[in-house]
Amino acid sequence: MNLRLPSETVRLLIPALSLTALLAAVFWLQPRAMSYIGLNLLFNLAVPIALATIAQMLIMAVNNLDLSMGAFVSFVACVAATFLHDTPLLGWLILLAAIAAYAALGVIIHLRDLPSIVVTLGMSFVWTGLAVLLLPAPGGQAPEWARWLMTAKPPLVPMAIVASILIALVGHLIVMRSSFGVLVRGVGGNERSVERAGWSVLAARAGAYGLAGAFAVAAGIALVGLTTSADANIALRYTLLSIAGVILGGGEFVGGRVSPIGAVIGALTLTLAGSFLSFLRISPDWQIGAQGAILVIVLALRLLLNRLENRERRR
Amino acid sequence: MKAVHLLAAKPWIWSWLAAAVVWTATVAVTGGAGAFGLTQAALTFAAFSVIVGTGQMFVITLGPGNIDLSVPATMTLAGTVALKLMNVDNGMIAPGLVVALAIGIAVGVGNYGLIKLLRIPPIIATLAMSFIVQSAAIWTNRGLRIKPPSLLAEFTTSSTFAIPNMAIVALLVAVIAWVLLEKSLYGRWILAIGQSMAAARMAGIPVDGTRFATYVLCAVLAALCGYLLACFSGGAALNMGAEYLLMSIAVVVIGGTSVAGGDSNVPGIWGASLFLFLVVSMLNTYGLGAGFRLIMTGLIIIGVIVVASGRRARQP
Amino acid sequence: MTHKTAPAHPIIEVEDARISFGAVRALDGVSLAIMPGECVGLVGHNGAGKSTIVNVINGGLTPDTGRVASNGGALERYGINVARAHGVRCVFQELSLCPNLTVAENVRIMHRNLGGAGWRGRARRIIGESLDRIFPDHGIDGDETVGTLSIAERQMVEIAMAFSDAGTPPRLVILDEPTSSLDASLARQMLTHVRRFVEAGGAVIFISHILHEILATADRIIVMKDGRIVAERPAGGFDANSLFEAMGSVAKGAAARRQNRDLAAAPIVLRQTGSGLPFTAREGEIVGLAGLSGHGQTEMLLKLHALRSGNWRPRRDPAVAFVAGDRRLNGIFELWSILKNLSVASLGDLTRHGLVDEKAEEARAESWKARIEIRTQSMANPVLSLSGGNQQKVLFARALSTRAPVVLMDDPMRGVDVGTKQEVYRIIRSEAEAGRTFVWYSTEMEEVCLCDRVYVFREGAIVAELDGDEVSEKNILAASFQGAAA
Amino acid sequence: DTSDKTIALSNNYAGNSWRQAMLTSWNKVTGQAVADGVVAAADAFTTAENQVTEQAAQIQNMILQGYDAIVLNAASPEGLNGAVKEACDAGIVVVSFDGIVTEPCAWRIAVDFHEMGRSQIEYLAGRLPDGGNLLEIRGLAGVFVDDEISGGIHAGVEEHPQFEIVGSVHGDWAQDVAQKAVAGILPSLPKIDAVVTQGGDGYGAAQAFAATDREMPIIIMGNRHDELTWWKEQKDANGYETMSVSIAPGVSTLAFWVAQQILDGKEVPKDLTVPFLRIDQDNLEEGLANTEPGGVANIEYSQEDALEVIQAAM
Ligand SMILES: Nc1ncnc2c1ncn2[C@@H]1O[C@H](COP(=O)(O)OP(=O)(O)OP(=O)(O)O)[C@@H](O)[C@H]1O
Ligand SMILES: Nc1ncnc2c1ncn2[C@@H]1O[C@H](COP(=O)(O)OP(=O)(O)OP(=O)(O)O)[C@@H](O)[C@H]1O
Ligand SMILES: [Mg+2]
Ligand SMILES: [Mg+2]
Repeated sequence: MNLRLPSETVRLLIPALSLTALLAAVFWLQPRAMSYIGLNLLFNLAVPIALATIAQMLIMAVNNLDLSMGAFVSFVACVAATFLHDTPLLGWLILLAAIAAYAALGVIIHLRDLPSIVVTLGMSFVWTGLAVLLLPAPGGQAPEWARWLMTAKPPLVPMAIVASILIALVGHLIVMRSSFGVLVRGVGGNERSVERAGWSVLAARAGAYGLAGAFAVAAGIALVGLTTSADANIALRYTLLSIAGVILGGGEFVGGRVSPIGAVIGALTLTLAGSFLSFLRISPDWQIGAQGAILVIVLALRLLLNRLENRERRR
Repeated sequence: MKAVHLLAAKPWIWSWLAAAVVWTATVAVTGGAGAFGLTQAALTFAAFSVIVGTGQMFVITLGPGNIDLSVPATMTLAGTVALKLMNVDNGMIAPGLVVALAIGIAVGVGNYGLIKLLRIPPIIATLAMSFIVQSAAIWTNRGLRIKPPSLLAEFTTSSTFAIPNMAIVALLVAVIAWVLLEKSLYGRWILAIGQSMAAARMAGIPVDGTRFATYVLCAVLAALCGYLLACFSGGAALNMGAEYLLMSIAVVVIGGTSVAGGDSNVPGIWGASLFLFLVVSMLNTYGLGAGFRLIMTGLIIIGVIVVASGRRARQP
Repeated sequence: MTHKTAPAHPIIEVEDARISFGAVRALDGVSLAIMPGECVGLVGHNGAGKSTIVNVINGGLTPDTGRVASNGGALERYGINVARAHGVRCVFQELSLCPNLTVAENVRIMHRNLGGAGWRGRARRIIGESLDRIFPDHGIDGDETVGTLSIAERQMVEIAMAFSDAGTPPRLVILDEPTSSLDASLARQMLTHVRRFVEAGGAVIFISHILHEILATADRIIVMKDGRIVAERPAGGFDANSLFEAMGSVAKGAAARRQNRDLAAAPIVLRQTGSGLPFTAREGEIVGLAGLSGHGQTEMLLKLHALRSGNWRPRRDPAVAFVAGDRRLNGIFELWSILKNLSVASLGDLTRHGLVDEKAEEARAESWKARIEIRTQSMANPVLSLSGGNQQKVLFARALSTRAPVVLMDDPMRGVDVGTKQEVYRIIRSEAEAGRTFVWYSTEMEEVCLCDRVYVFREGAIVAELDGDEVSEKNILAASFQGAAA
Repeated sequence: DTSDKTIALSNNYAGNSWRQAMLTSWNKVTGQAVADGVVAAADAFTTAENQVTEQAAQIQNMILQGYDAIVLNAASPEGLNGAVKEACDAGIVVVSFDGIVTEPCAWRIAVDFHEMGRSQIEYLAGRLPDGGNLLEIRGLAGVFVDDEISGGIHAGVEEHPQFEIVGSVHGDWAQDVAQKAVAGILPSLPKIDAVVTQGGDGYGAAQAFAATDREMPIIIMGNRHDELTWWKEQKDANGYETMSVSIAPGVSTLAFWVAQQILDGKEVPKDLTVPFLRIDQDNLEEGLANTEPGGVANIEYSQEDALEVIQAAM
């Protein structure tokens, strides 16, 4: 009777169950996927998405939204495939500057109380523009070490799974366990009272943005490690994917309610949903629509479990 | 001090100012020669952004998280189906319009249905919906480009008293939107909901009905825009709405509507639409490459928003 | 709280502070000093400037002119962190925890110097100890998310947090209407702790509109009016009546329960069944909802409202109107003027062909402004320029201006000053006389005793119905605690 | 014998008439092939968005599903190399066409986009020996087809210095975007003698010019039905002359047959080329007649055509 799970755990339970259900369906449709290689093929492209989702989640934790995530990851991918490969030092400097630019964005948004949606919308043009300048046509080459990292074959568990768990763990430690994470989520929950406790909300927001930038940089590098080369539009989809991932993972747009583990699960779910569809062999006309349908189904599942959980709690 | 106050009270002023500056900078290149042509072109093309932007504005007014990402797909579906139905026959213009608007209504109903029944954030619900609608557009005519009826093509591309017909239609839409927002009961309701849904509910406002009507309105305006755009550009294409996704959001926010909801304004949409068209024209005119053009577009958007909004007086 | 030999210097001293918000002069030359070992009661009408002086003391607001000093030395660049370093803590009028964080994490936010490995455990311990000390049997766990706590529990956490010690011991705790969401027994526990804290050498500034609390707890009472201090005496120098007078409100005598009217013949306008006794309300009746706070009264009101208001279509004739207690959450529209806030619920009557008749709207707002004395120069001012109590009055006017035959009130007098309360009581009474029904949830016993009939709640259900002469503090308390024993 | 083999089409984009025509051709030709028992299956897959990452995932799924060959229209020439390599390692035949990949293990059926751009200037040099001002309409920035065609156009201008590109806009391969961009830049441009395009944007440009009082320049068309119709109208009315060039969407069927031949054990060189489909003043009527209303001029390939193409490359 007194089995009252902490709301944080419940928030995780739902996305985890959806992922499991989807995975079961995929295995049933395509038993070949149930292997080391199979799992890696299913999930390796989820790794950069998971990183981008964590980045988006950090921005959402401070009640902002980043519409430039995809453009920024594309830009990072272009830098990684050019400068980071040819002149690593310069490449790292550029990436550091990009992270600093993200932090600066947080500062501007806070100081002038700007709507983050608009600023990041503008930034998405800027990042795409820079990427087009770097790589007018697709090309470049991934740094050896990034390639190695993404294609490594650890024993027993495929790299994609290891990386996902690692990302979730690091995200959890930073966002849920550390003081900095508490501060960032506090800003999302009640900015005014955080300020009244004597914290610099400006610094917290800048920190959240900077950290998001760092995760997004990691996403770009991971992506290039997988694709071996880059183009200016390579990750434009990540903007919506990352938002959807956070939501699927139980996060919310406002109020600082986020979950890094959930976000990673959300990213994996989205990736898996795509595979599930292609295993279903739907007519090409409706393949795009089916992606919408699967999004709806997964969220409906979330609603259902939410309802059950609420009924449980009311008892 | 007083002037600053006046300006701050009217956030749309900035988008108009920016549009004027860019217009001047573009016209300056040719020594004033292209002024008329540029103005005409700007009015024509801004009209489409105004129509979709107005719908998006109503949705964004509903408060944080409210956004309609199905706008491009709705435009495409309405355009393709209407043109297929009309099949170059002038007698079918009215039925075509009715069908386009009906598609808008259907998409709006679907959008709010998903939001309400599944309780999912609008951004995800409308994204899912847009995939389905886009598939429907592909399925209905497989991307064939059917010409519009000649009367309609003529109407959409010509001018009355030197003002493009499209601009007149958009102006009409804007005036109706302004009356709705500023003077009507419905306008009060969406502004209230945008500030606090809970408070609106407690004040006896029919929250679901209002939100539902708003999502339908947005989709209907998108459908109308798709219908007109398809006729204007000589046929519907499957990717014709694509650029109106970011555009519809950008004109709303650059136009001074608060993305936090509950605070909107219609004139700003016109200013922002003109501005966004003129920026691209200006940068094209100055012969900048795509990269620079994108960067400049982005920086100008940020610049406008930085100038336009100061930090509100904070509560202690 | 280490007991020190009382130093002669005040903990905080404010000298001649002046603050204006635009045309409003919130503070007009206020000087006050808080000595260790005293509890200062601060009273005044809504908008008198109490919260403003509090914000000056805790460093959140810098006065336009004036000085802040501590321990005899003037403090340059006084700010939040300086104030906290001097042991100043504050419980604000509105709840100010982060609802998405756990109790322990909120402690981490409030105590900046708590960091380092293992802070979670320390935070849990600190808040646990403090809660145990102030509210024994609180039943709040340090790992619970604040959002899942009731308002009263959140208020308890905030109070406990202010009195907790994480490195810098609290020396001056400011309580700005802390009892407004606590029921009587919790309020008593808190006040007992205040006395303990003061006796041990700490200082407290205590703001409340519940005058007997102030009279019973404070050592010294400061009365503010229109941004100025108008009276300052030891608590013994005031009684309820003289305090009323000093505040500028004419003592109107304790509100007596109105004459029993026989309403048995009146038609029933509301009926609701739940897990306990059924709920009914008759035309012209004032029905009270009582019991310990957070036992389902608000939920009942929300349910009554939800079932009788159109969510999809507007109702031609509104069935119920609602007065919110938590005005930030479900009361005011922050971007709007006072005018629009007031008229929003009755717009249906002011509309022709779907368009709002703005002339009629203004006229109606002006009449209500006069009727319940909303303190503002113009109804076109933003609603946030009003003090908390005045915002609450606007919500009241909003509900009363509708044609709804039933008004639901969710502890609507939170933070309303005494004079205004009397005013509102009278209005309620005359409206009820005219046939309007009121369903009134209140945490103040005095208000509950004004009702014709009272339902007592316990654990989400109605456990008792008290009619006519049965309505008394004793019976209500008995009913509220009876359930616990059963 | 390939009757037990399965082939998949991985397509990165379906949002325009060209791609739709390509899918239709695929369905028509492979549907027949499956019915005839030439192959066991030939499924088409399209990604929701035109993105490398999505297509890479799609290819990985095809590997899991155990297809014997993947026919690929790639979102990027290099971005898919990782996934293509994995497919090759799994023993799958990969044939890329239109959007080709650089991974050496894959076959390529290439269109010389560079030449497609250059040939436009070549044609114009014949029409306008004295040269003139050009307006360039480009495609989607950052996509390699755009870069290739534009590169060809610029190379052509270098060869024929009497031409000058006085304005360049991005039309994103969409009629309405092209129309808008052209309308925006026109007021500030001098007289335009010709418009060079990337296909599909010619009609939009013509509309934009028609809205002004400028003289209609020579607009290179891109084989769309509406372009050809407009051209035909102009030709009949005032003898307007131009040319039209694009790649035939039916090239997907060529790729299908090539994949089938490889599965059959045939020795096929890694690099094949297909000519682009060009329509000139004299075969306009013919081209128009062969184009479905609202569609794109098209050629579908048979097994014999494929054998011929392979033979030619040997
Ligand atoms: N941020 C602000 N902007 C404008 N006016 C303000 C602001 N804060 C307070 N005021 C005004 O200053 C005056 C004092 O307000 P304050 O909140 O201190 O009153 P109070 O005594 O706490 O009243 P209550 O008992 O209702 O809480 C009021 O007239 C109020 O309207
Ligand atoms: N968005 C795109 N991304 C990648 N490649 C594209 C895109 N659009 C077109 N292409 C490629 O460009 C080439 C020419 O096709 P094009 O875009 O001109 O057709 P079209 O524009 O579809 O026709 P329409 O828009 O009139 O229906 C083809 O190789 C096609 O695959
Ligand atoms: Mg106050
Ligand atoms: Mg096109």
